[in-house]
Amino acid sequence: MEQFPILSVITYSPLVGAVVLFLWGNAPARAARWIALIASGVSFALSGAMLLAFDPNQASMQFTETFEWLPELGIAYRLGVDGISAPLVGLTTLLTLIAVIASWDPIRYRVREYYITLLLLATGMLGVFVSLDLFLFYIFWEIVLIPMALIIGIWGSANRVYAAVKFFLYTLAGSLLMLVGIVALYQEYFQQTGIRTLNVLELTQGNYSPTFQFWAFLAFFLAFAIKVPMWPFHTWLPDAHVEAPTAGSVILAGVLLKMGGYGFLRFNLPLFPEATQRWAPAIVVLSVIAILYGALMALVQQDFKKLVAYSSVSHMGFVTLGIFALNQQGLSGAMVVMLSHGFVTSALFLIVGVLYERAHTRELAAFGGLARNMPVFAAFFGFFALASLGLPGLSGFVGEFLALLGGFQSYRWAGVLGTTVVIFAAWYMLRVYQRVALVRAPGEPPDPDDPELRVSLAHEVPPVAGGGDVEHHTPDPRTFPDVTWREALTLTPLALLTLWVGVYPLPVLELIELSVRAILAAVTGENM
Amino acid sequence: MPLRLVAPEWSLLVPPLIVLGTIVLLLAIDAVSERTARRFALPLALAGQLLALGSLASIDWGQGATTFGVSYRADWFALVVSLIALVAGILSVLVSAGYTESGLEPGVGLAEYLALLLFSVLGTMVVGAAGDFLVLLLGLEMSAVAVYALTAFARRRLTSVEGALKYFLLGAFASAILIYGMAWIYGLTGSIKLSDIAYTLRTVVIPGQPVDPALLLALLLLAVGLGFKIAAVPFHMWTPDAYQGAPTPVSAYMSVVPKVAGFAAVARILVQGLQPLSDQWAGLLALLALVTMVYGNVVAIAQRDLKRMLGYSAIGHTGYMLAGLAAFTTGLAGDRSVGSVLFYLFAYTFMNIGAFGVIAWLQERGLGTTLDDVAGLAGRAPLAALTMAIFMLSLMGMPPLLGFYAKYYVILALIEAGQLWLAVAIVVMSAVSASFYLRVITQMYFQEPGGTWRPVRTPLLGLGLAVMAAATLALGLVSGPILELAQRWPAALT
Amino acid sequence: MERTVDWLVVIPLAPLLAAIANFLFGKWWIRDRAHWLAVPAVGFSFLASVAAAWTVLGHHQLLRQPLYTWISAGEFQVPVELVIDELTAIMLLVVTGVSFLVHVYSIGYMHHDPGYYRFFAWLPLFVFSMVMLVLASNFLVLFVFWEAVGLCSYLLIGFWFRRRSAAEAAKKAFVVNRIGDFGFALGIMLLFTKVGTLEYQAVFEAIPRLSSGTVTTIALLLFTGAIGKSAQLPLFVWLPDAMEGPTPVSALIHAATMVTAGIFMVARAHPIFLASPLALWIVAVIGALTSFVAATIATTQFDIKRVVAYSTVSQLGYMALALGVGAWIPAIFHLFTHAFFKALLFLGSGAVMHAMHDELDMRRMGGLKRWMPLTYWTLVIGAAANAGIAPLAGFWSKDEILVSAWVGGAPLLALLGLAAAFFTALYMFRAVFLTFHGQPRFDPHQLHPHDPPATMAVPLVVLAIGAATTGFLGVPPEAGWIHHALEPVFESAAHHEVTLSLTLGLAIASTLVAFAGLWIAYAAYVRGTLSPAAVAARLGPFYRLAANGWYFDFIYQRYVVRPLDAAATWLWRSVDVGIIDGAVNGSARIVASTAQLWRRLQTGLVANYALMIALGTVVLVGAYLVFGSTLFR
Amino acid sequence: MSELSATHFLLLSAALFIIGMVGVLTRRNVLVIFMCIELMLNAVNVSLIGFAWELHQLTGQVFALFVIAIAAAEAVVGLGIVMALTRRADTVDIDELRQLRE
Repeated sequence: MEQFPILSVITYSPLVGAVVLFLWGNAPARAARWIALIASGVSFALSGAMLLAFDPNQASMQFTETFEWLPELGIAYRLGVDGISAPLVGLTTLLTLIAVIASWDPIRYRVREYYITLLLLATGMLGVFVSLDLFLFYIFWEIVLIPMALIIGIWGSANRVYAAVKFFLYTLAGSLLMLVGIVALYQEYFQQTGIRTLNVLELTQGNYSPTFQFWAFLAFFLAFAIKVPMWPFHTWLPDAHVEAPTAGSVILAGVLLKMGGYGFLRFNLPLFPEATQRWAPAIVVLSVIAILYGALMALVQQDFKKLVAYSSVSHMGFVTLGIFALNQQGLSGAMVVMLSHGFVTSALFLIVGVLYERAHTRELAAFGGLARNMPVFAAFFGFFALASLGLPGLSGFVGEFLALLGGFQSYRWAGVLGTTVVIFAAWYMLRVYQRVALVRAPGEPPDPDDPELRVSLAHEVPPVAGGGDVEHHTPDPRTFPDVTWREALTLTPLALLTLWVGVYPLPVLELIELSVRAILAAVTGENM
Repeated sequence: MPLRLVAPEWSLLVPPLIVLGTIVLLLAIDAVSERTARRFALPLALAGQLLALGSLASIDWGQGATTFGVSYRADWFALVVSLIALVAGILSVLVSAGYTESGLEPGVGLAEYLALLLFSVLGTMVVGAAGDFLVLLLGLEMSAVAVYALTAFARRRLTSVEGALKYFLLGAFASAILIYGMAWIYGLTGSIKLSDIAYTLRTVVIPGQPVDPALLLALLLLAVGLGFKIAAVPFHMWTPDAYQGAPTPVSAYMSVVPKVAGFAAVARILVQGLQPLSDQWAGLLALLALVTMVYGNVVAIAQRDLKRMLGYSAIGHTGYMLAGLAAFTTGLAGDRSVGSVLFYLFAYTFMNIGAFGVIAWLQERGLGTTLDDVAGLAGRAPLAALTMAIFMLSLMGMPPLLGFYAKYYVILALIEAGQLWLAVAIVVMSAVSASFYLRVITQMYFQEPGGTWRPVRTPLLGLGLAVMAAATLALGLVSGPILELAQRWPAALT
Repeated sequence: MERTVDWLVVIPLAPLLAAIANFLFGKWWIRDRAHWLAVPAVGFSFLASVAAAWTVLGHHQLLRQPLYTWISAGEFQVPVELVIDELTAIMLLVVTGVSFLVHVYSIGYMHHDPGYYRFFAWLPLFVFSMVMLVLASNFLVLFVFWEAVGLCSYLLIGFWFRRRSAAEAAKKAFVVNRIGDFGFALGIMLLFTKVGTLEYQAVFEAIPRLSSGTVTTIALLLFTGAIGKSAQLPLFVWLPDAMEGPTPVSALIHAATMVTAGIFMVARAHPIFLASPLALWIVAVIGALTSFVAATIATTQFDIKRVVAYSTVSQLGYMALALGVGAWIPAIFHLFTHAFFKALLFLGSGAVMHAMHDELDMRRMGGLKRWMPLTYWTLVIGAAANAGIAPLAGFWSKDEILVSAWVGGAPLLALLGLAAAFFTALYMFRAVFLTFHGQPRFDPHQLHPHDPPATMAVPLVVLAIGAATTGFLGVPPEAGWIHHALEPVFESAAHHEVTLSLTLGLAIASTLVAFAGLWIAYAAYVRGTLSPAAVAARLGPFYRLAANGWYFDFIYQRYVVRPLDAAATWLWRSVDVGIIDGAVNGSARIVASTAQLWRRLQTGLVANYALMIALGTVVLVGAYLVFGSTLFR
Repeated sequence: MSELSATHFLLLSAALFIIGMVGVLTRRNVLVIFMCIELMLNAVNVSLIGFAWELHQLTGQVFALFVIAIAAAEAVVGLGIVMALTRRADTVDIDELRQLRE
């Protein structure tokens, strides 16, 4: 029976929007915004329907579509989702929609081109998550680079070109080796079975020699590690985030980083089980380093966006830690962290965007005491800050605890070291919250009945260069208006999801459970 | 005894004859009157080539029939080469449209220009169909000599002449070496017919046994001569100068068609004629491929003149294609080496002529050819910028553009041949190349426009660019049949 | 026996709903009507708790209400389930009861504050978290609300967020607590890895199967959490700063919620601790030291709230000591009584502040007795109870702790506790005398102190009664009502035979000590026969040590916080930007420079080009000669 | 005094070829360089004919004829270019032509 190709429709409806905008040469800005909204909205609605229709009680791929494409090379157009990719598809469509709304006012320059790029990006990301053919996957994987680089490079801030080029070249260099890996895998499988195919599900059936696995794993790993990004491949991230426009950061943090984690889950683990076992300890070490390192970096950043960027390095460390703990808790945890990071960090970037819209700077030193004149903003910010520092009852905790528990079970030291981050996370997050939302605006006299002297705790490290002189040429934070309804509109769904996943994560966990178990079975060899 | 004249199989010769006819017509109307020539030459050239293209269908290439003895072969290989040559010819004519309307000085016939261009196309087709050294050499020279002249076509610009002169001198020098190599092969095998050479060599060369040094010397001389034609390092030196010096449409043309001729010659000579020596030359090609792709891509980074940059990038691509040839293993059905190269040439035709085409388009509008001239193009002419971006990304090998498929098939060929290291080299070099292709995009999209801008209408050029952009975008997705066609080469060459 | 009921949920639900409502609609709609939601809600959950306690206490009953499964990942299952046993019941009474009074008190105290609605959003949230904490049926849910309590403390301590000091204090409280939670979390992970479940019952049954080393590790890790939450040495530093919050908050944190959580958790997990003597011993030592150190510090403070705060630390030390010597019931008993008199003390000093327009320094008070008699008397009762003057509440519970410490094999710690008792009496009455006796050290005409309004006065009185009487719940020692009530929970706990003589002996000793402290305070601050300054001078370094809180904050700041910041900055500037990113950009730069180098080959001279061709040929020939005719094959 | 053999032809042609090559590498006058190239081509012809003589075939000699024809064609185009050069910048010194470089 021929079923409705829902995945294709989800994936290409943004593309359709982009094409329409492209053909409509002189579309006015409003029209462009609305078309983008509709396109992403359709994609979002359908993905919601897909998630509802998804049957969590079967581990196999669902909503699959297959067309022969280059049969002579074993290349076919294969789509499908399982418990790993389905939630990520949902996340992608949601964040795309939010990005469209978030760009509504801030983007005033080349609006039409902007939305074309954004929609192309959406199609690329969705394609990455739904394609089950390595060739197709690689195509989408690379497609994502171009619009992202454009968004950073055209609509970014001061140092955007450097950031865009760095992002593009770094991630491209990472993924090119994967191409060799893919072809090598194809050839290896062909020599074993005489079948030419790039079908992931088929390729997982083959058993490859340890040496081959070792190298192929590395080829794939590099691409994904740079995307995640794992320490020490992370340095493109702060630059990219700082320069990207708000929506760009949202997509970058919310979805692009997940492509790395997804890659590990979908390819490295099932394809190269032995190699995974061999590499896991090393990768766990890197993950733990990333967790702590990211937190320490975030501790001393003066640029709000850089801080959030480093914090997401730390959070993605949980993902890799969970994945390569190679146990149920770890993998489930990694998945939940990916989702939660998608909600929380994206929201934090929106928060920064709200400030940037008003102050046109991201220097922390320029802000202070916002909670008085922007109470709603402060509430949202506080909420997401707490979520980001892993407060129980919010999505962050569920994932991080599971990931850490997984890590702890496999590698005690990793669990112990990783857990220390709860202290640092609280420290940097509350510190930045205090700097931005609490106390007083820079230059404002202290509260008359503030018993400064009674504070036994000596004050913060004074802001490093650049921080100090910002106040002069930036508007007084006391004059900022509170969040507009549109900004609130972008933040509220994320807040609700964060709360939901934190309080009642069961549906999500059930959604991913079987697929995760299947992957584990593939890695550890025992059947489920 | 009486002399019996054997008529050749004219039917096999239809496509080249049509091209030849077009050339004759062009020269004729030019002789008749300058004005009519100016009016009709361009349509005529296009029509002629299109006709030739269509006539390709009239021949059953499957049976690999030959005529003039075995000197002219109508096999799959010939088909693909003629196909690429004609397509490249048509696109080049389109690209030349603007230039021939404005750029040519009075007194220099447009007809001559097109005639020369078609001559070189004809030569390339002949190389593709050559069955012995003689025909092959004639074809090669035909395609080369015409381009020497074309390079110098902007006579008033010294750089044009300089480029032409360098190209010509070194070209002649290289041909001498090439012919010397041919002479030795002839002497050692007693034949200039590729098939006979292969046959004789099979008896001479025993795998594992040391080969007659004279044979090796001959092989080397051939390699040098051909290496020059395809601009392989270290025989590439003419390339950047010629590309930069020549009129842009000519650069566009010469960046592709002579290369096609060169690779066709390499395939005919090495793969078909010297196949028994494959153990000797495959490694050699691998070495050349490595050096070539590294040098071309690295040095391109240091360029600010787009035409020169594309010149070096062309060297880089030669490296990729050589790698594809180096993947030659058995010459049996599974062997993708030559097929991948043919497909690469096909893809390369669109993206490279396209890239030069955009530069020509810019020159029409009074801009120069440096990176600064494309600055802010996206704001000024979004479509042009988009087209250029497409070509750049395709040259970079970004999916889903044509260039990616080409690269993919080469890598596939290499890995199937077990030459992983070359595949790795290719992807590493792609990463390097990305940096300079990306710089063009950065200039176009991330910078503000500068320089003077003279809006003019160039319909044909625009059409050509549109076609090439569309092809670069879409052909990859349906690359199956083309690849399949290119993949029939073993039937022809072994 | 065990009963599943479906009404337990209202106990936490009521305050939660009130909190949500006030948070969402407080600013625009509810505003200063906020208490109409919060106070009844908490009162309601207090009544519900009474009902629950009624059914549980003395009936050997266990009420249970499963709610839903929270986390499920493989064999890791975490249901959310409300369970009430005797311990929980007692805790519920304390928490909701005292909280209710604090709520009522706050109506008057927080009146006119711009953040009124916010206050009445966070306060019930605090109650909710604490209630859930005690109702939890497994360690993870406990941990969740353990942290939630920390969050509420953050929100309330930093209530006046416009003050830097308040913001700092709030952050400090949260982060320091997090240090403890770090250990707690690890303990939970280890527990799960070893036992495979986190449900209290299952865990306790599994404990005997574990190696003593493991049990000790688990116990200590859990206790780390308690150290943070219950402000034990060395993590007590956040509690004094918590004074930055509004006074009712201090009362709530110190008496009813928050700090008691640690004690409760250890009592809850007593089977684990019982299985590890070493852990118990450490708990006891830390407890005793805390009680002593904090008491000495309190003696040197002039900020009235800080005195009380340090006294809390010290009292918590007593409880920890009790836990350490396995005297579970006395610990809970002291927690119970302490809740009353400590809340009383805070609300009382709150009233003083109220009257003195937020003056906190006792050196600028004095003679208040004549203007605010009610506050004075209630406070005296509270102080006496805290100082352990018979027959007030504090006396019974503290005395019982000392006894059990003595017989529990730690007479030295008992003596340390005794010393602490002396200081307790000293600082308590020092505070009382400085505040209420002698001549006013301020201008009575400027500010006219007066007793607080009814909403504040009533809670004072009620608490005073409680502080005076609750002690009798534990009479006779070892056999009082509370002992019988809690018996079933701590069946497994060891019982020491206590001779009457010992009890009496220690009782007399502690009373004497207390009176000694009282007398010195009297001599110093009322009669003036003994000058504190002189004493301070005589004690020299010891005095400075105490006055500076034994330099804990100083050490943390100098040797932990600053170095960490410096290290991070260094890591960022030199490693991240310098090395890692430097490598990335450096590789790019290398390629570029190579390009610049190689382009030179292109001289533009035909001769060189031809030469290159020739050389190329030669090189190839050479390659063949060297590598043989088949290179790369 | 030995019989005339292919070897002699080959040695002669090799010598000529090398001479021509060296000429191309060393001389700076465009025309001279061009002549040297012609010399190389003719050297090739010598060996072609030598081989043909050895193999008792016509092929080589025919080939030589064609090479001569090609050389002629090249000469035409080449001299055309040289003329254009002299008209544009009156020099035939190749080393002065280095606008295009690097």
